[in-house]
Amino acid sequence: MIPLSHYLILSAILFSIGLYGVFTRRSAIGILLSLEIMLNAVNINFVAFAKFMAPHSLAGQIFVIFTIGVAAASTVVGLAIIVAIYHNYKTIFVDEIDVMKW
Amino acid sequence: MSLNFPLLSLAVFLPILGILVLFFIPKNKTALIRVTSGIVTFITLIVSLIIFANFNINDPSPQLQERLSWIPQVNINYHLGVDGLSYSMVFLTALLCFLACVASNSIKERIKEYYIFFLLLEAGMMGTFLALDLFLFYVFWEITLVPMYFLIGIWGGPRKEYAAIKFFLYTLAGSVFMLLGILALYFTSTPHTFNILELTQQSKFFALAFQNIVFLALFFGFAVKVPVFPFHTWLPDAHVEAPTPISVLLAGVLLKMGAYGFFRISYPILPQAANYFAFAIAVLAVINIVYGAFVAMAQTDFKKMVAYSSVSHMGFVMLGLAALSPVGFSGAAMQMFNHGVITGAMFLLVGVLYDRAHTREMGAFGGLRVNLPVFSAVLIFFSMASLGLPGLSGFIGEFLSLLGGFKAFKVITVISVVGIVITAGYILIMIQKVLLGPMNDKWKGLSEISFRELVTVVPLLVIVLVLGVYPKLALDIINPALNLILNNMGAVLP
Amino acid sequence: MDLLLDLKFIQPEIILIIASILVLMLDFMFKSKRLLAYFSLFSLCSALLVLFRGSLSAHSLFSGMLVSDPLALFLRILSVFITAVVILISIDYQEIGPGMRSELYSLLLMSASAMMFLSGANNLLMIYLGIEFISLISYILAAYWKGNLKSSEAGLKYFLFGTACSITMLYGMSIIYGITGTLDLPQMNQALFNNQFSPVVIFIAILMVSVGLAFKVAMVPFHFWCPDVYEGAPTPVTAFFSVGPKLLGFAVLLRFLLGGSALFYQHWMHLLGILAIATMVVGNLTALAQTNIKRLLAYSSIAHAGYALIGLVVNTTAGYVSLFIYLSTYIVMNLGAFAVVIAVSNQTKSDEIKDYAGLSANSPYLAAMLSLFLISLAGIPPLAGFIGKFYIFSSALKEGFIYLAIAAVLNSVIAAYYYFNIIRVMYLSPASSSAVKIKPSPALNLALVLSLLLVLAIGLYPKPVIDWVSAALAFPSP
Amino acid sequence: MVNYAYLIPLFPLAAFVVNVFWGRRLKSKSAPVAILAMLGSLVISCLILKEVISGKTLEQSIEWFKVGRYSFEAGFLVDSLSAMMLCVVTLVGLLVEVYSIGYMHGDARYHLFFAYLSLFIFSMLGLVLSNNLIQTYIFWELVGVCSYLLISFWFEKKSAADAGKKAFITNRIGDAGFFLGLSTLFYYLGTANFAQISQRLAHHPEGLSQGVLALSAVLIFCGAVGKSAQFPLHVWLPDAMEGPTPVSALIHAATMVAAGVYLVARSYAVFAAGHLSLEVVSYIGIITSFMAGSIALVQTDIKRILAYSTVSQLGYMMIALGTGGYSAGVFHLMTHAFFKALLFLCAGSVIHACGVQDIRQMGGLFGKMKVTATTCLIGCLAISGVPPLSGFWSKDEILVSVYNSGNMVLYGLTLTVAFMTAFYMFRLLFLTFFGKPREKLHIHKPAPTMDWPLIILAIFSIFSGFVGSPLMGHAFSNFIYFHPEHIEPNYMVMVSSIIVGLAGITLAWVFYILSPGIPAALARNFSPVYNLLLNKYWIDEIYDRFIIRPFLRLTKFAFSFDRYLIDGAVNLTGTSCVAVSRVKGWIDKYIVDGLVNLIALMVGALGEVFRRLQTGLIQNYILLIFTGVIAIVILLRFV
Repeated sequence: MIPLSHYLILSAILFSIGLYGVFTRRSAIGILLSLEIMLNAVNINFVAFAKFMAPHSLAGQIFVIFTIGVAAASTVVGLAIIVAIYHNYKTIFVDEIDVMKW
Repeated sequence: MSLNFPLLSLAVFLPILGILVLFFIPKNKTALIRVTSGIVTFITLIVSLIIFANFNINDPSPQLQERLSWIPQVNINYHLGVDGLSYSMVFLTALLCFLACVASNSIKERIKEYYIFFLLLEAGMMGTFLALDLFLFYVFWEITLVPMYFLIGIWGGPRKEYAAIKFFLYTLAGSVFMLLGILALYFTSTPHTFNILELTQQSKFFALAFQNIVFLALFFGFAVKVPVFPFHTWLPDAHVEAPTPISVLLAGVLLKMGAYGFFRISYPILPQAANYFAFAIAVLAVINIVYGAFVAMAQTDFKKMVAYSSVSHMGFVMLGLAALSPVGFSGAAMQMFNHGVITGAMFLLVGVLYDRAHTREMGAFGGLRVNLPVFSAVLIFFSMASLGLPGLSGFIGEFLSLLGGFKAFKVITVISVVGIVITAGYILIMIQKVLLGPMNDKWKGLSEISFRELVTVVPLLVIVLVLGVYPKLALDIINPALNLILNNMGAVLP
Repeated sequence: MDLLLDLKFIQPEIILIIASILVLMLDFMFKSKRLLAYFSLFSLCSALLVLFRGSLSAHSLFSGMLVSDPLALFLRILSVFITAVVILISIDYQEIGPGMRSELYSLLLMSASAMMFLSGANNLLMIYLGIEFISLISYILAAYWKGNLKSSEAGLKYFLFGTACSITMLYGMSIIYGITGTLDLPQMNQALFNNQFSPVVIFIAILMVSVGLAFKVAMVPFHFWCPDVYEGAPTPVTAFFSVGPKLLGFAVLLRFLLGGSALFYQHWMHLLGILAIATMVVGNLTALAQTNIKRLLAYSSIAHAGYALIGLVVNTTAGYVSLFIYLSTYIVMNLGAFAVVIAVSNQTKSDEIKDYAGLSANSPYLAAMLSLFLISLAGIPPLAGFIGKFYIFSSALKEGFIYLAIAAVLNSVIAAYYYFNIIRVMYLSPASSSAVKIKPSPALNLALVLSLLLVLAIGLYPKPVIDWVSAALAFPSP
Repeated sequence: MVNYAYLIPLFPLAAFVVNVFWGRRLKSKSAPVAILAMLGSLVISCLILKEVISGKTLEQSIEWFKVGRYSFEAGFLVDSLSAMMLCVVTLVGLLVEVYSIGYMHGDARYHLFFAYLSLFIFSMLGLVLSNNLIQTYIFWELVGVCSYLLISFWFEKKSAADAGKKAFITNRIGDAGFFLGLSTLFYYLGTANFAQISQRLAHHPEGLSQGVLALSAVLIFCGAVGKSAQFPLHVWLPDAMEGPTPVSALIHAATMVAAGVYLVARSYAVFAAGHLSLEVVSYIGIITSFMAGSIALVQTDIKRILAYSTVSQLGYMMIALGTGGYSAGVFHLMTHAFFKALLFLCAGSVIHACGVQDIRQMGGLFGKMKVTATTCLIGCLAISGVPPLSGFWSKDEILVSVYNSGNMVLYGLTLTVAFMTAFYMFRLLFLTFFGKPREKLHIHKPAPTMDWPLIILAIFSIFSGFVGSPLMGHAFSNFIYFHPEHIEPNYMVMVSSIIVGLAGITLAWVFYILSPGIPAALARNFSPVYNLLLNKYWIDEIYDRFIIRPFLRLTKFAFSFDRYLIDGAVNLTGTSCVAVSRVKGWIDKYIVDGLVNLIALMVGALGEVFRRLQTGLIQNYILLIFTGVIAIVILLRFV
């Protein structure tokens, strides 16, 4: 059986990859995708913990289902905003979106 | 009037009532606005006299107390009371407010706003002197800040904005520490209370270290207001830039709030700390006296000179306070009152001159005594009072403060006597530059002081003379309260 | 537990959700978009009425997902109040076209219900859902101003930060779940107490959860989004952001720290204290240099979060009471200030402070009201802001956090400077030639007068508010 | 009658009030008002003197106010000393007021002049009558103010205004000392009452050392130094001659300046008890006396000569008091009051008549103003100590007292001063009234109201000395004394005094009548000395250079200190807050972004380095958040 630590390491790696993506992507959509990767890291965590630490309750799994649902909603909102940005700026590169600087 | 009538609240809230009335007067009916405000301040003055009629001179504790639960969760009460010390201040406030209101005729723009702020200021000052609850005291204390900011900022001189915000922030910075001090007192008392009288009773239970810290916190708040060196630099700016009636109130009443705070709060509640810091305060006092006089000497602007002279004169109050003796206390209290009257009058007179000549440079005048004999006589009179001429009230305060100070701190008092000499110097230089010497043809057309202006200074003149000759009048009212404070302190003093 | 009985407890939320959907539908029927606003207000009022009938005793609902306790009731009432005032001030906000109004009202109603759900959240899942609910609506609201560069930029920024922060929070939650095996806050508290894990791991987990909440209250160093979003969003929405999510952020932070990890709290209260000071200092110092009133209020709201945090740091019931008294007063006066900003920008189309010059001459009452709100924000008696500050300072001093108290009072002096700077411009600077007389619309006036009366009433007679807040916190959550 | 002593000062006070408020309407009638009041005071004073001579004294006081356990009293003390002073003050005051009718005729502020004079008389009488030091101090200051007002009466003249100011401030310096002295006494003795002070001192109170007593005595003496124009505070008196001449006669010769002497006499118990304090008095006295006398030798302004003479004579009185000659000093005070007032009024008549003050411009006026010249001669004889005029007797007593003190240097100097006095007074007399007119001056005769006071004062100058002479059995010193003293006439001293007096007169006659070339030759040959004297020892210049100007510079410095350092610090706090705010903005813009880029760069070291440079704003913020988290974690490890 695969031990818990493997799941957790996988999750941490995913989280880091996502974070790296958040930092390095120029495109807003790229950042969005990176965020989704991070979210999946969380999901893996939850499911793994649910399996290993609290096998009696379904709370972890349920949480993941909710997370997936919310992630979908939030992606929708995010994409909508990105569309609006594209309308206004004609770009989705976040480094070019800085009307309000100090 | 029956004793149950809330007279003190009336004195505080009459001006507020006046503000409400003013709200309903259209702003172009300036005459009506002026008259209304005048009437309100006058009635307040009358009320202050009625308070005196119901006041028992022989009772040293606060009288006519009114007490209502306000914020019961933290034991805050709306608690007013008047004793001899606060009565002297209340009367001073009512009187100067009325006179300043009369003198406000020189204000020509945004009249409605002016009087609204003016009356708010009066209410705040009244409340500060009457409050017996620290929270209430703080509230009134802060209330005075805001109207003063506007009064200086809108109707002031060329650097009004700078002066106004400086005054405001400076005083606020001081008073927030005061708030912390008040809170510390609250949490240390058992049961927790903001009541000044109860805290006074508990003073013996406060440890010295605690007292010292709280004393310092309160000191910041009060010292800025007094002002004690080195917290005085807001004063010249604020006094000079403020319009005449406001300078009068600033110098006449607001400065006294600081000294009153020492009397009412710091000293009775923190007697050991007061004793501990007595020497330091005396040192600051003497710096105030001498240094203030020095700087006043260097001034060429009449109003600025009077402003710095306030620094010097308030030093005597601090010296008397530091003396921790009946003589010193009486001196300080008298000096508070007298400085209010005399400096108030001085500012009024500077205003009279400024309204005519539109300059305050002393060097620009000269020989005014020829065609303004009455003005000159009055100015010389108040100048003499200001330099502490015996027979006029200014002397009594300085004399008693010095006498009290001398008992406690020899060397320091000796140095502060130097201040008296310098005071004579700058006052006489001022008289000479403005009134004496060859007449400056430029001012040939200057008109004599008008009746209305005379009305504003004559009551002060009478007070200065009467109290100078017969100070018992005031001392008999003030002293019982001071003795009570000292007696309460005496229980814990070495 | 009877589901129907539980539903009864969330009646107001249900009312608002239904109303939000109805608003969207009614948009097609009503020509005058005003009616939509009235409808929204009506629904809010009815929700409020239901709330007032609610019981004060504590109940656990939906298998412990939600809790109905006095604190929740208090927060729900405040949420409804905030939303109502925001709708009032947005009715005549002219930058939002008639075609977009129904969405605005609908979103606001939804966020009201989201806040209300969050008020009673007693489970990590519920906290997550509530925060996401509010966040998603907030992202939309921020980016809502169609065709406005700043608005969509604000939306994007808000969205990206928000999502990053909530994922961080989620990661923390997952670790906590792993450690404790539960999502329920009271059980979690117990489990954390009895666990054998390294405290470092627990700290990191709690910290990561706190990041998401700190983001909501705009605590330093999680405040960067705040000024941009405040400036970019439509002003009524800014007003909403400055109070609504912040209030709930604090509430959840309180529930999480108090109910979920109280036992670890003492280890890092000084850290929180330092963050509170940093929040005040950064907020105030940055606000000093602002020339745009919305941005200024944004930074000042960061600073106010710093003051409020003190109530959390001291970690006593008195501290929480002071926290919520502070937030209540802050909500009232800040909404009032934004109402004036809207009134002015309706006429002048500007949020620059310099365009407030001479306001006192043209519209004395508006200037006077803004002055009162600002003076109250500066914490000068006898206005509501002072009562809040007084409570915060006193709770800090009472528990011996002298350094916090001193930092707070010094900061309040700095704050006074920039608030009075606005007053200076209004009263002391001469009016520009193009200045016009500003007449706020009736709805705006209503909001203004309401806020003003509350500011005055709380300042002059704070007893009822204090009673109310104390009652709300009288029972710790079950 | 003594019970009514308090009425004496009230008359002039009433006159003051009337003249101030209704003076303008009264116009020339303001003089009679003042004079009438004065007359009332004089009458009562004389009646009181009579009763006091018959052995009655009285002290009455009421409580003025009470603070703590100290009661401050207001009262009057009528004893021989004050009764004598009352009469002198009222008499001279009356005569001067009468004289002023003519002298001030036509002045624009005629009524004010009389008002001020009345106020002065009131204060002076109050000073004389007061029974305690505090009250004395109060009236002490009041006379100072009156003096100020009267010196700068013609305030349009800058010199007059300056002189008034100088007088006031110089006096104030002395008064500060006086105040400290009285505070010390009050502190140690718990009372300011003269009688009680003497009483308590007699019982050698504990904790009051000789040193402290001496200190307080010297401090009180500071007040006297200021008021009586003793070295080093004598500089104001010559300048005070800018005032109208009657004022100089009354205030700056006869009464106010003698108040210092009176004060020392009044508080003599303190001086007597304090170690060495009397020595201080006598040394200051002799320095002043010698210095002023020598300066007077070469002055040419008629009033200034008299002024220096006054300073010198006051020094004389101080010497007397300092060497234990209590009654001698007081006696000289009285006689001096008469003849110096006389001399001043004469000078006033001369100035009034010819309009100049420089005696070199005068000459040969004898024929034109006989009354003035004759009375002036009497005054000069009196002051020079020619028997049997009053000055002789009083001076003689002083010399005896100095002689008896055994200090022969002091005695020699005192005699020298007597010699100089005779010389410069007759120099003045000869140059003014004798010889040939040196310049054409238009003389108008003085009015009779100006002559009569001269005559009366002349009579007093001649005869008032007898009361203290051995001829009348030293009646004066039996009347006014500190310790009952028995004075033996010392004929050696008497003869030496007559000799120096006559020598001085003769020398003056030689120099200024017989061979007028000598003085100029002397001045040439001893020009350093001459210049020293002519420039009054450069004391004014020294004060100006070393005290006044540095002081003014100090005030300027204090102001700059206030403005730039203290206020600067305050403003710096304010501006630095704003500056920090700006800097923070700048840092956020450039450094934080830079830092973020740097961090991103390091992150990017894992992969594509170049992409990092394009990191956008939003990511910066997120990165900062995570950096924050990491920072907090690190912090936590250490908390």
